[in-house]
Amino acid sequence: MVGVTEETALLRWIPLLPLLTAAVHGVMLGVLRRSLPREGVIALSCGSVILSFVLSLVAFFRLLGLPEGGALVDDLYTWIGAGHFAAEMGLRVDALSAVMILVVTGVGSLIHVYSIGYMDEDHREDRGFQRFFCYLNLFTFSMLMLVLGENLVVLFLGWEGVGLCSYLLIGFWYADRFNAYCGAKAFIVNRVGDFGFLLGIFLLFRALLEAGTPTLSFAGMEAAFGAIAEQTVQLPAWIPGPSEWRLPTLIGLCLFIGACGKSAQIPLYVWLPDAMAGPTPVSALIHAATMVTAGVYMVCRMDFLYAAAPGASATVAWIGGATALFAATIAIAQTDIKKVLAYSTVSQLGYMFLAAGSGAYTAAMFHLGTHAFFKALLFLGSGSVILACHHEQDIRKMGGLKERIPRTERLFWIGVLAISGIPPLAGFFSKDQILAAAFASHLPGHLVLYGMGLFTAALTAFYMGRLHYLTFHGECRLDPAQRDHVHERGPTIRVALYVLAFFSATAGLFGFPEALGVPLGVEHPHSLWNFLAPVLSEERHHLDHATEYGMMAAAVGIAVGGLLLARALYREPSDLPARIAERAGALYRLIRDKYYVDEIYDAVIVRPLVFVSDRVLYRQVDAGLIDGLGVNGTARAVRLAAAHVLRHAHSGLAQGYLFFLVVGTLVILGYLVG
Amino acid sequence: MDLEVLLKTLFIILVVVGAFAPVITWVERKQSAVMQDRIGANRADIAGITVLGLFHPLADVIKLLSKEDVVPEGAHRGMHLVAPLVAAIPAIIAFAVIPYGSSYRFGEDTLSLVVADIDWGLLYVFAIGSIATYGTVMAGWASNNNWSLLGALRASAQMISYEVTMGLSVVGVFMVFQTLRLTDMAHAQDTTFRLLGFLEWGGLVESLPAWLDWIRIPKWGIVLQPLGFIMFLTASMAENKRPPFDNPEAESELVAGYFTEYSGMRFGLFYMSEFIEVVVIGGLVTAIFLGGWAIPFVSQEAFIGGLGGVLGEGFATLLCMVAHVVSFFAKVVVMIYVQMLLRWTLPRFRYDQVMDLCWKILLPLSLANILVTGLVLLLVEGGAA
Amino acid sequence: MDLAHQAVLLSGVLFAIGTVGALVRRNIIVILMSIELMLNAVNLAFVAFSRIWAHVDGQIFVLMVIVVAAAEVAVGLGIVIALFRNRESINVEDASLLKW
Amino acid sequence: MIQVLFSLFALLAVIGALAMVLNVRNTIAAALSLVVTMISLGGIFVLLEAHLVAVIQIMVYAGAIVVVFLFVVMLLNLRRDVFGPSGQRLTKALGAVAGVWLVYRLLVLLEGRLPATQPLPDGFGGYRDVGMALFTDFLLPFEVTSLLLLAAIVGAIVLAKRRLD
Repeated sequence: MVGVTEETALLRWIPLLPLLTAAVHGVMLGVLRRSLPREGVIALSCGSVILSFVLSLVAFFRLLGLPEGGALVDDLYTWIGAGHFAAEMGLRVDALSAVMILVVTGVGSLIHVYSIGYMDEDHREDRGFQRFFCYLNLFTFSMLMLVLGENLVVLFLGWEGVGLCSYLLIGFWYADRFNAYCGAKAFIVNRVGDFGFLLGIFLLFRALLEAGTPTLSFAGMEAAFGAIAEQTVQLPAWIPGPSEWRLPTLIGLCLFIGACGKSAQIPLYVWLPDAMAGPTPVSALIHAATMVTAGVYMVCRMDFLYAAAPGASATVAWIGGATALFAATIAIAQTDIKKVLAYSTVSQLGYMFLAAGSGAYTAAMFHLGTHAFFKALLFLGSGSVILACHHEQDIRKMGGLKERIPRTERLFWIGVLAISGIPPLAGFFSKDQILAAAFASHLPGHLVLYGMGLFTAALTAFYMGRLHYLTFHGECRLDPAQRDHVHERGPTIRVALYVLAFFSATAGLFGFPEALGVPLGVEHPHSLWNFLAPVLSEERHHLDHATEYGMMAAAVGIAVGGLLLARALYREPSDLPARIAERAGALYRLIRDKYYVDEIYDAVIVRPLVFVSDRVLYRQVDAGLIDGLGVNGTARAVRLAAAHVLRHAHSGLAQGYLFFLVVGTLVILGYLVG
Repeated sequence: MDLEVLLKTLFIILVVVGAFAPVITWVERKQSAVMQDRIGANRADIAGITVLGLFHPLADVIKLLSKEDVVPEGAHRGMHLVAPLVAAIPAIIAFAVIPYGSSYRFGEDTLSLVVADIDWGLLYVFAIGSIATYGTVMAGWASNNNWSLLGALRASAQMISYEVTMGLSVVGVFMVFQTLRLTDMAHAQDTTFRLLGFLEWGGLVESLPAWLDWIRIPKWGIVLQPLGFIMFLTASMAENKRPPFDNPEAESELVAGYFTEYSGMRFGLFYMSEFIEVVVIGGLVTAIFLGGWAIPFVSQEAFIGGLGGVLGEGFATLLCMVAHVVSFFAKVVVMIYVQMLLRWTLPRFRYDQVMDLCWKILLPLSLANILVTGLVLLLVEGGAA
Repeated sequence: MDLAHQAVLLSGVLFAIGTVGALVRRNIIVILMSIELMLNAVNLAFVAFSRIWAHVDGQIFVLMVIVVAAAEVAVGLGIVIALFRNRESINVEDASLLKW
Repeated sequence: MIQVLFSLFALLAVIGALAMVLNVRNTIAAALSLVVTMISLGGIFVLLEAHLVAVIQIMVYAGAIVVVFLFVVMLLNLRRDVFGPSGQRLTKALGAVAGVWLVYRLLVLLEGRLPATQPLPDGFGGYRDVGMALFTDFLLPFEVTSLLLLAAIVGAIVLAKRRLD
């Protein structure tokens, strides 16, 4: 992150606008207890987000204007200052965060627009419409803080903010207890991750402090990191595992725990599928496009650290790869349209971490961007399907919607192709580069990783195909009552879909690979690379074009294969899938029930925890010790004292009090006079 | 020096207590007679000579002196005896600061016709006036009598209330004349100003034609503070508990109010103190609003300068002094007459009306008056004032 | 011993008298009056010191004290009237009940 | 001359105060003896060159505050102050002791510790001088006290009003 920086007050407005609108809504709802008219809400919220998108564009172009590796900065004030520690409330836009804010505000504003149509029913119910947009704006603000923060603390602020908003939005329809429960689950699981994240920050700061450069700003850290890159730390004995650790590795791992929480990686992915309880736009924005990619962003942001910590990088890559495969397998057998998408999100995130772990940060960011587009497209498409079927989400009950909602079907299909990696759609390029990176990286067992990635690609194509065919083809399995009311929804919904579809189709061109570009006579076609390269400390793998062609061919072939298989199985209604499931038996049940992970967690972690905190912490410590002895005990003691001693002083005779007053005065006077 | 003060004091007491008060009692009767179409006081005669009943005051004095001085049963004797003095004395000593003439140079030493020329003279008057309350209160309480008590209650409440408005109503005058010293006020009023000067100040005309300069009016308080004048007169009359503000001694309700139980010379003292206060009010109003001793259009310098050439400095000054004293007391007489007029014209207010007048009308008005005066002073910056 | 110093002593004496009055009398009105006396003593002290230092601030404080005294009397006597209305008495010991 | 006047006023003040405290028969008389104290204090203020304060003292204390006291006593028609000093011997004795001791300490404290009196600037203590200070350096306290007065007025009305409706 070397290079010229330009001071500008422009940046502060990008996050501020959504915050302000959120505040307005908050005041209206919380204080005045009355809601704006629907149009007002729309104007405020969508307006603010779109405006900050425009501002982001401005910032982006101003950044292009700067020489390579430049950055726009906006220091507002010192947020926290304590001793050596000082956290500036500062914003910074360099290439990396520029990409992020464009994605966040761009997709964000699209989804805001979409929500107008989607949340239409809610605006008459307890001011839900405004409440929804309030949360949504708050989320946009937090996310922007996350990506704009010029130091880890501001990033953490946004990190927590998005967690909160995701909690609020998952449980948006809190009337249904299950939704509230899902929100709580997401929140708690994230807390686990955040704990690790905090530990990482603390470790890092401590090390830097001892190195004499107490700072948490990314620029400063990168500059000062060399000093501590080779240090080792001694863990206390009671912690299992080796006690001697390389500092960067340890920090990297801690931070990665946080990333696991946010970005739903093994072992902390369990909240994301349940997060589908929230409204579909939320799933699209928070749980596909932006928030869950925060972990990836963070890893790329701390690239200097991970570059210095091969152990950590390897872990990242392996966990990413494992997650990708694992989630993909689960996705095969899901029947809830949003659940399928959720698991596919998890697995795509796995891809990103695989890339980041194998040092291909550009590829990770690239896939992050493309994924944002097509996954948002898919979610919004599914949302439009769900609306059309009156909140029916079970794909077994759908089918044959092609005739009834053709536009949605077509757009959805684009999304499917894109995610399956069919050229020339976006997914192909990004996924291909990830695979290439995995293939070419020097990680232990990188070929295995490559294989996993490839296989995952096949699975992806398959379950996406399955999803599409089950939903839109075959004859309709909706009950006759609903069947006739299935129809497309309003323009606001469609607009968002069109735009997203366009980008899902074309976004790949930003990362046009050398191997294809050079023959076409384009020098350095990979524009994203050119853009990010000065920011990211990434060494480029060099594969000869032949291998690249081969890999591309393999990827495309396997994707097509997956789609064809899905087509064969699910296009026309047949009992084939059922029989296969029959045959697979235990395995099928295993993946259908998501490897019983939730149940295992429940048994191993949740129940003991609940037991301890209820029986011991609550009933004994809190109720018994603190409340009983501490609070009530004190009160009782005071009461006794008052009843038997102070009562006599409290005679009610004004002159008695006056007397004490005078005596006191005399005592003081006597003391003064001596 | 001390002798001078003594002489001045004597002069005042003689004029006010010896001359004015008795005459006023006569005037009051006569005027009521005139206004009620009666012949009025004309019986008292010495060897058949009744000079318009001018002997009646004398008769009154003799009667009051010769009457028995009763202290009723169960009364608080000491207080009952002291009360009339407490009522009467402040009324007299209030005159100490009122200038009945300018200060004149006779050769080396100067003679200024005021007993005590103190810087905060007006405040002194108010302080004294506030003490006057006690006379009535003591009287009402001491004479063990419910009418007296009620009278005292009313009197105390009424006097406290009007104290406030009285003070506020003259603040405007302070602001205009920039002083609390009554002699300075009188001096400040010893000039005139061009009636149409405001045109010039307002920039309506470049400069007035010379002949218009002759249209001048004396720069008196009543001209600069008309509202203040009205309010001050009203408040001070209410302070004096005379009709139409005589609720504390409302005959129809409380027999004679706080001095029901008084007789003889003590009653006379109350009676006197009222009339003395009438004179005091006249003097105050004159000093504050009517230019004091000033003779309209003829300032002291003009007077002495004009006659000095002919009659010689000293004699001219003497003449001027006499003229000033005369003009002062003439104005006082006018003010007394005005009070009499009101006293016999207006019916008695109801008690609540009295209070409303004080708190709901006079107080806001006086505050507004202060505000407006301040604004004007800011605008003009002493131009017209 | 010059005037101002005597005045300070006098203020001490008056203050003490006021204190004793407020302590020993039971008539609420008299107690209030004693408090007024104490305030007056304080005023005297202020004036005396303002004389000693030849500085006018003390007199400003006196004015403030007078305002406070006026307010205190207004409220205090209001309370007295309310009390008398309820208790038919102005004996401070009849007001020793801590709740109504 | 001034010394004589001062002694006279001081004597009057002390006598008035004592009379006020010791008069257990007649509240009105007590109030009136308080007035004596007030007025003589006013006189002392004049001797101490605090003219404005002196006048205000007399106008407000003697002219308003004590009158209000009298007003209330008469309103409640307390003919006789039926009860003497506090029945609690202890309080009484201690109070007296405290008072005496307080005076004693003060005398000890002040004895010869007071700084010498400064020479006066002319116009000291006049309404111009005090007013200038009051409306420039002390403007904020002045405004605040006005608020205090307002609050007191409202409070008094609320307390004394029979029914609030």
